[in-house]
Amino acid sequence: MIDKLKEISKDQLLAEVKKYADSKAKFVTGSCNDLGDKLEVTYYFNASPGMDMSALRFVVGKGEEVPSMTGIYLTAVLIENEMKELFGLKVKDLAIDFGGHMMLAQDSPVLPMLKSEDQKAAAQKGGK
Amino acid sequence: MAPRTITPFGPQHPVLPEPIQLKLTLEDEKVVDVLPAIGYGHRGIEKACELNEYPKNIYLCERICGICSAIHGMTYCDVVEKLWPLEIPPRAKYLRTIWAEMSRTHSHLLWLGLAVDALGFESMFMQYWRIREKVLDILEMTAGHRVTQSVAVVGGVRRDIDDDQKKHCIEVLKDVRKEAEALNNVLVNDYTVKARTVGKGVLSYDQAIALGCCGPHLRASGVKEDCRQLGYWAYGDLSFEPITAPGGDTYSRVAVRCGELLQAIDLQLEAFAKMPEGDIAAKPKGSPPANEAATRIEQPRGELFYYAKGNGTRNLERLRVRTPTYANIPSLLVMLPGCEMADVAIIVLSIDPCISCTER
Amino acid sequence: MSMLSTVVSNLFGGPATLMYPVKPREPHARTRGQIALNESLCDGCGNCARRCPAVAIEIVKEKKQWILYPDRCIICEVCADACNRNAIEVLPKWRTPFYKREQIVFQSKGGKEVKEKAGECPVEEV
Amino acid sequence: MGIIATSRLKSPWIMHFDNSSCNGCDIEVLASLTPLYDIERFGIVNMGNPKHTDVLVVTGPVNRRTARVLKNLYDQIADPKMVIAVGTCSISGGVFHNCYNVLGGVDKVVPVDVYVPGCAARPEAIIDGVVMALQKLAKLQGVAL
Repeated sequence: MIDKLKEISKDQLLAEVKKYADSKAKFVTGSCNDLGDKLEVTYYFNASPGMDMSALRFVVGKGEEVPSMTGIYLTAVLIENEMKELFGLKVKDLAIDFGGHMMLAQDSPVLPMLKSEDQKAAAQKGGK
Repeated sequence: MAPRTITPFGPQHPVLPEPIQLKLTLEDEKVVDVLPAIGYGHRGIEKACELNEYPKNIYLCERICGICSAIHGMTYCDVVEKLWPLEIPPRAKYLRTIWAEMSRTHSHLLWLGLAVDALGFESMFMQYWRIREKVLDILEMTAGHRVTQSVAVVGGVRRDIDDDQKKHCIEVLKDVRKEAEALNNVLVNDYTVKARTVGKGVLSYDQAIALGCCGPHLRASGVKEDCRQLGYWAYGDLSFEPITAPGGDTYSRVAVRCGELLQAIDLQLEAFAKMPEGDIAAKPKGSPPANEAATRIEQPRGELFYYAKGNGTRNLERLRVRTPTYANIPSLLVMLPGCEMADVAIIVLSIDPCISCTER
Repeated sequence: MSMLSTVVSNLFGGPATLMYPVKPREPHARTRGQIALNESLCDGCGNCARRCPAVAIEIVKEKKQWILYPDRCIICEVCADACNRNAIEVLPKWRTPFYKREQIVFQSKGGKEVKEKAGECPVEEV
Repeated sequence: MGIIATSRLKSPWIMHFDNSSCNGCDIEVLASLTPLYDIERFGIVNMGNPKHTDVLVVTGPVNRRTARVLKNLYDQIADPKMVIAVGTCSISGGVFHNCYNVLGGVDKVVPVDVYVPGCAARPEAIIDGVVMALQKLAKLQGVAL
């Protein structure tokens, strides 16, 4: 259970993020999950000063483009590059684009964070 | 316009023991642009955490960072406990707090030493590291190792601190506090230190929030924000108040860490006095259920964020780690342009970078 | 000037340095230095090998061998906690460096056999 | 040549390179320079320049990006050189054995002379490791240590 989680669609993302930016909230981080044929992206914000955290979540298909929030929060540049590199999330209009080699070297595995077939099978078996 | 040159800073640099590269665009001696190139420490721990069974991950997470390894291990246990949720015994809460603050003490001593070394004040560096060895010694006595403590386990802690050890710890901590206070006084009042740090790498209150900074770096810009205010583990019972400084420059960051160093020792002494008797670990039932949880813990460098998702098996579906330096690196993009080349080292150090944390 | 008190106390406080090779320091009782097997207690159940996060322990059931890879062991003490028969001892002395990566073979309920002495220098005399 | 070979053994200059370790061993390498262990009393000096170095101290597992950097640094060091792998993960990858970006131990990229085990390796063990490297060098060059 994540507290104060708001599920949105990817088109609403920039408008919702703008609201946080206007209320002077702090960007905490983002995380990405592989749901099989879809990716689940969650962004966390903190109402500063204070320790009140809330989250935005949207689900996109693997080929879909996602708007970048780096125009509003520059600090999201690292996490968006990372998601692009490790999960293959298609983020467009990044403020600083490392071109897929921020974390990974030239000969590293491609999109390493996606789940392998063995992993999916093990999760299915254990879930029953 | 003066001709521009691009100078690399790192990945192997005498000031930073860790590999990070900054591509600095210089106009004569002035920095006009900076581009961090990271990834030299990327290992792929998040993926390995999905492949391992969940109790093994404690030891992997502890090795995300060797300086605050105890806190990484305990935070991992904390987030996995939230999946059930599982309540840990009160004594375990206090022991976790004590080890966390001990890590903070040695980490701040380490940072202060490195910072004065970057300023060229080598005798002070030796002084700070001399006291730090005493803290490492009590860590070894209580937890079993100087660096990787390995004290956390899902449900509590693995080792107890008995009365003899407690007495010895209190003695050493009081001694360390006295010596550290004397050194801090020298450091914050020194003429040369002031000349090198005041007004360098300024980050205002609004900028610090907009860039999502955390930890002492954020508090040095006057923002009163500390994860320990959430009252996790035993912090709710201790008299804790975040330390802030208004300046937002490198000098404020030194001052905040000097204050936090003494505060961490006070918190340990208080926790030792209030520590209840009882069990040190609760036993988790079965595997982590299909649930998700996020936790935030204050690390020496700032806020540590863990997100975990379970799926009912002994493996986790996903573990996400965001470390404080990950949040603090973007602030370099604002602090470095405009400064002199010679100040780059101390400004980079002032965010207390921990690269192995950042890249996992 | 404010450093003076620290300087004076250091002058008269005696050296902080440990004369290491001459005078090694006393290890604490709880220090995790290296692990060793008490062969007479081990029954080869494999609890330790299953829980080891670094895959440093291998058990060969047929030969009743318990193999430790000292180049992988991270001395986390999980194996010692997992053992039901307290067959794994944690010694406070750290493991000495070696020239060659070797495995150490313990014979469960039998004698100990070390494949090659780890500390020996492999360079031939010129 | 005798005097140069002997002096090299009496005062070896080391360089420390961090591959992608957890910092634990790096801090212990640094800690061995500070008052409690003080390796400078053996004439060991920590250098930042590979061209001045006799002994390369490597910590951490080799990952796909630092492999090239490490090879580069190794090639720049003048002969005779010694490489010490400090810490379990620099010997074999240790706890990072199933991480996708980790190649494994240092010996996959450059030849290693002495392995210092431990996670993190203790400063005493690091001192022992340097001494063992010098013993090997002395034997190779046929001079007394």
